[in-house]
Amino acid sequence: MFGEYSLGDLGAIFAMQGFAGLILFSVYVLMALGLAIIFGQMGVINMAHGEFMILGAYVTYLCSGFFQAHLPGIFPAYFFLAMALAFVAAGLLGMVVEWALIRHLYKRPLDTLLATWGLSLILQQAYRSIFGAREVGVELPSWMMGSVQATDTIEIPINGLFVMAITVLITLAVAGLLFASRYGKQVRAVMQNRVMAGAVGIDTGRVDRLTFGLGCGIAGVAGSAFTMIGSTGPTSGQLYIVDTFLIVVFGGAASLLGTIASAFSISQTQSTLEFFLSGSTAKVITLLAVVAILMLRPQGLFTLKVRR
Amino acid sequence: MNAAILPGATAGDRDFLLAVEALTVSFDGFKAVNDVSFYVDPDEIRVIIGPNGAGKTTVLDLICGRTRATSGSIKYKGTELTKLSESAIVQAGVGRKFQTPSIYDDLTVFENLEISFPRGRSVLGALMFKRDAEVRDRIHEIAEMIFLKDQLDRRAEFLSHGQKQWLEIGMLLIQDPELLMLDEPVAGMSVAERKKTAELLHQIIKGRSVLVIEHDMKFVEDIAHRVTVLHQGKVLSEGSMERVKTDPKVVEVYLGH
Amino acid sequence: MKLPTLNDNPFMKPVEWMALALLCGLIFCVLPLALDGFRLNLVGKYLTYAFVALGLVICWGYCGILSLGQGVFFGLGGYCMAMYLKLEASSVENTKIQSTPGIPDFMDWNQITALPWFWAPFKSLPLTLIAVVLVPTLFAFVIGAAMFKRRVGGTYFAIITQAIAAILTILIVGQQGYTGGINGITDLRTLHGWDIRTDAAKTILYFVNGGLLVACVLVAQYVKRSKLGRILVAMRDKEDRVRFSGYGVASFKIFAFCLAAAFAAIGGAMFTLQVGFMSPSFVGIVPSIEMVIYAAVGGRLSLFGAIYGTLLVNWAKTTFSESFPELWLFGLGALFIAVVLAFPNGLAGVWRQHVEPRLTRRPKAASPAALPQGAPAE
Amino acid sequence: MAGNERGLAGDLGLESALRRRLLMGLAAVPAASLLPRLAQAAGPPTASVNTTGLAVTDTEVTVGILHSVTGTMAISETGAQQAEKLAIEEINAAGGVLGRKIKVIQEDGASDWPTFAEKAKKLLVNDKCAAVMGCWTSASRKAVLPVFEQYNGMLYYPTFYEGLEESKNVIYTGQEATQQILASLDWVAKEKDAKTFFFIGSDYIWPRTSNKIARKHVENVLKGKVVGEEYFPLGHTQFNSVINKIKLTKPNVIFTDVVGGSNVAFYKQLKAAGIDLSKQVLMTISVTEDEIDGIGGENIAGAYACMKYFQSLKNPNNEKFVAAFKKMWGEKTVIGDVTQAAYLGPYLWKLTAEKAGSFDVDKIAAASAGVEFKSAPEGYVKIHPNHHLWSKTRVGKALPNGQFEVVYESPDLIEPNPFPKGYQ
Repeated sequence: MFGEYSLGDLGAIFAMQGFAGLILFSVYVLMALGLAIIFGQMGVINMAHGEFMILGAYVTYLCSGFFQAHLPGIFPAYFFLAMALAFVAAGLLGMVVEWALIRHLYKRPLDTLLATWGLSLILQQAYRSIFGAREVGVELPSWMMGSVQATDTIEIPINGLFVMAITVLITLAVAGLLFASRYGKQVRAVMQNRVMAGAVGIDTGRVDRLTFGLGCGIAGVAGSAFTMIGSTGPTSGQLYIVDTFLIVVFGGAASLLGTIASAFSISQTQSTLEFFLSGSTAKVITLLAVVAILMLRPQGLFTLKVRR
Repeated sequence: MNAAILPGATAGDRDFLLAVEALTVSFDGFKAVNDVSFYVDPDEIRVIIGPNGAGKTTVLDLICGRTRATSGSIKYKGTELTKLSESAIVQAGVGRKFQTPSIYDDLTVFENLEISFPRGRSVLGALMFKRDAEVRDRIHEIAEMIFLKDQLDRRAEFLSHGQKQWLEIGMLLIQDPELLMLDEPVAGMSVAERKKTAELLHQIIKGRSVLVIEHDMKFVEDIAHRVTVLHQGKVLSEGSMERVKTDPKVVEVYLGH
Repeated sequence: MKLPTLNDNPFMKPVEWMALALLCGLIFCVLPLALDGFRLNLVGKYLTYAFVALGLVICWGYCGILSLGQGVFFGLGGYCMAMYLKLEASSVENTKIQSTPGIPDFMDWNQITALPWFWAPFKSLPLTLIAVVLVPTLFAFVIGAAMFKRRVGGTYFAIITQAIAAILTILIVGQQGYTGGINGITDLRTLHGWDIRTDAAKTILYFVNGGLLVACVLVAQYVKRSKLGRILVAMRDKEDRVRFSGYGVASFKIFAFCLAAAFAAIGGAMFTLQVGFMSPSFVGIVPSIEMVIYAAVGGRLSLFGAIYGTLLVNWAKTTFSESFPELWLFGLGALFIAVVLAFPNGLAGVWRQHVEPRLTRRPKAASPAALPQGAPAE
Repeated sequence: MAGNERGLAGDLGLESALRRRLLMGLAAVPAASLLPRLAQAAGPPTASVNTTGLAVTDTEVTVGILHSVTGTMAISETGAQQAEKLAIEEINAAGGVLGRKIKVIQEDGASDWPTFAEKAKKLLVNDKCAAVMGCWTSASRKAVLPVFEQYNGMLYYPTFYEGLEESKNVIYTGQEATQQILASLDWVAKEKDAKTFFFIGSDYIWPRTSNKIARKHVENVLKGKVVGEEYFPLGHTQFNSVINKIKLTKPNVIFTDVVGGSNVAFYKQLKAAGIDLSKQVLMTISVTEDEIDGIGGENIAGAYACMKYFQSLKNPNNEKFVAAFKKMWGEKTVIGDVTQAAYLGPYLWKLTAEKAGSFDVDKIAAASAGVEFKSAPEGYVKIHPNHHLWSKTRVGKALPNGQFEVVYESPDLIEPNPFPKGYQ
């Protein structure tokens, strides 16, 4: 199939294809990171994760409208503020949800699944009532659109670079928070032994609430970042949920590194397959491969062998 | 080395009911059980003692197939157990009681015992299983033995801790295993219950071998034929209670304080 | 009055016989008399979901396996039936305007010139009826064997079954030449020459559906009161204990999962017959999770509850969506949350806690000696 | 700005029951004021216009509207039902049909195909609607078609679709695939000297059928070449790989029929990847003014769309229609191809009923062929004996403000041909 193209062309295409895979990878990591914290660390299946992402996207949409109308001068930079607001909004909603719903269900993971699914329906309808059934477009500052001409034939989309940069930053921040801070130690202590952690004076309720809020907040940022490449509608969130869960499970639920590795392998597989096959087929094959591997190796890619 | 201290171990594996040889398991490099060998005779009561973390429970886990050995062999009546599934090991005649009482809270005492009745263990068998006179008689017999005769209709959830332990022992008895493994059967029991349990154990060991993990030395002295001491995953000492008690190594790590 | 007595293990307790009689009365007398043909057909459609809910009671309620992919089995059963009906509707005469007459219209549109091999068996009604149950059950067996033998359960199982539902949907939609794509298999007309579109046929199908449902209830009841049913409960409680009582735990889980799949498949086939088409929108995640809520509302441990739960949720859905379509999603969402937080045992739990004691109080008043039931003996 | 959308959603949303009552109320007011004139005009007696037991009284005739108000398709179906309500209101204000006011019963298909079938049956069997305006997706139409045929109802279906269907009980007011596609392909081949095409579509029957017809036309008639054909699941949001393929194959024309939310992702990523639509020709058959709302005009400016209708059409009919639509539904609303086609439904039905002198479905079905609607916003349309419409095809160029500039209009009405020979 490549007979007709020059070697230079092919090289450029493969470079760009690799880059496309990296963008997909960033997207997956952003989606999965919040879930990995909530599911991996807390054991809660949050089916409303997609809706938290969409909340972030809507916050960005509102910001873009506000800045265009009232503060056009700093419009080029509004996106950063929008992301921060998305984090806060989704995080706060997450904490409310944890307090009202999740904390009653820690011992019943399957029930969190049903309850959060109900929550996702409510949120979807709320978005529809507030923002309308139509998809909304977010106006981006012009510097974010377009591409960098790397060579004659290789063009790198700026929004892709931006998403990747954000992914790296957030991943580092999360890793720092979980593995280097006092809060991170508390989180890990609570996850390993709730009773003991409580006994040594950690406010486990607060840690739970913050952790859930953090996961949701990251989802909000992811949603905000997605407005650059995707669409925002009341039901957009549902599209992501299966992919996201598979990434987390495939990575081995408790491991942050695993989530990243899993996002990387899935995104590269999918983007490579997409290039050789049609989009639908690539998706089916990728998902099937993941499910098949999970059937053979249920613990996922990265897990510690532990004494049961 | 082990063979030397075992009287009568001359005719090879077949005379032992259970032969554990060079058993090792490691979790991420940590050897929880390290080159452990011991042999259990038919009708013998063997007690395994040792400080916390010595690998006692892991040894039982290995024998009943809950944990897979990294290396070594476990032969039960000449059959290699390390390759068998848990249910096959049970069906071969090995019964196991867990450290915390492991019974079915949502079922009645009767139903708890019935499930352990060794018939209808396949899917089809369970579907076709009939609660006939044989089953009922056997359950009544066992219930009598484990002091729960008038509790048969109660949901197991509402039993006292000691009763739950007995129920689990009863669930093993009804399987009629040749090798019975008990993990701390008297832990958390009142003195009276403890006495009753010892009585129960004496009664049920007839015609079978028993492998017990226990911390209560008085209880151990009371029942043990022989004792194996584990320390840091290895066999530290083995022999009669008298002999083990005087073994300086054992005194140092375990009994001395 | 001592319940349950250990010496007898009756097929059904008197209360359950009563519930069965009530259900039969409702399905076979009250509803057909009270509703017009259109509404009755709707109830028939709801009852096909009740098959799925029934399976979930066994598989989720009793065995503790939550499958979020029951739509897969419902869909496979429905598709098997639809393939037969479609072939019958695609006789050479009916399709003579096509470039290849005698094959389903959507194949013709996709330049397929010969019937694909896996469609061939569906020319025969007996083979179809076998396939309706066998194909989904085998599929469930493969999934179950792969997962349960490796001790995958709980949340992982839920997520993986959900992924399977997603994959199958994309696959069906993508292979439209073989499956009818997103439109599904439509325009089904006759079953072995019998026109299923007439009002009389719909009424007959409603009764057949009801009969099959009652049959499935009886099968489920048999399983539930057999030793196998108690093993399922025991496994949900202490899986290791069951394993070390000499049972192959995986096989029991596979059995429960396959049974649920078979029920769902029968429901799917009846759905196709009554509604007249099958489409991938029943295979996906959303319907699969909705089906779980039917069982949850009815009571995940109650066979009869599951059926009433299905009827109630769907009735509410139809009523709400006729007058307040937007409120419906809020209502459904709230229902999920309420059922989890406040009524984990659903309608059946409410019945047992609040209604049954009142019903039994009367005889108690007559004979004060009777013991209150269900009270723990402590 | 969001407030306006909120109002719109409110109309469809929370108060739809209320709105229905309001609409009926609205219908009632002019009815009273027009009563003397009606009495003079005196519609024919009910017994003569309704011999099959439809819901027709001396003063009223019932019509159903069946679209998704909830679920994923609510996004698309909003415009269609707005247009239908507008047309019905106008018809009522002008005296109704055969001297009778149109009473509307609206049902929600909830984006769920069996629900569509269920509600269609309700509208026909319980409500005895004389006609139903409704459906959007092919799947929903396929689901209701047997119902309409069995209970002998009349459906006016507004969406451009894949063809391969013809029914006595359906009037297709949108274009079938050949009408929409062929003329525009000819145009792009001639004007842009296009030889190579790259097809991208959502993975379901309409894009696949449309692309099949387009491919045959490109290969057999235009003697060009299709250098790629790709399908993505509905809702897909990652198009970077296919964009790379486009870069590799360098087609003269990107021909797309991606639908729904995927469009937003597709055009944003296309732009970000440096594909400049003012240089690269892109022809879409799936993006109307409605979709541009979500995509953002600046992301798609320069692309070509082929449709039979654009909001910017310059003719008196359309100017009147656009003004009336905005008056009823708000200044910010946009009108796409399907919305206009939906507007035709009630009018075509009215004209047909008047031609037939009856509401009976059989008579309407028989009288439909040849019915002309001269004041359609898109211009003159006529019903073909195969129940599709004769209509023109136009090519529009997307502008940054979200509107299209019409750059080409077929000289004649194009004959609908749902079973095109040589394209199957």
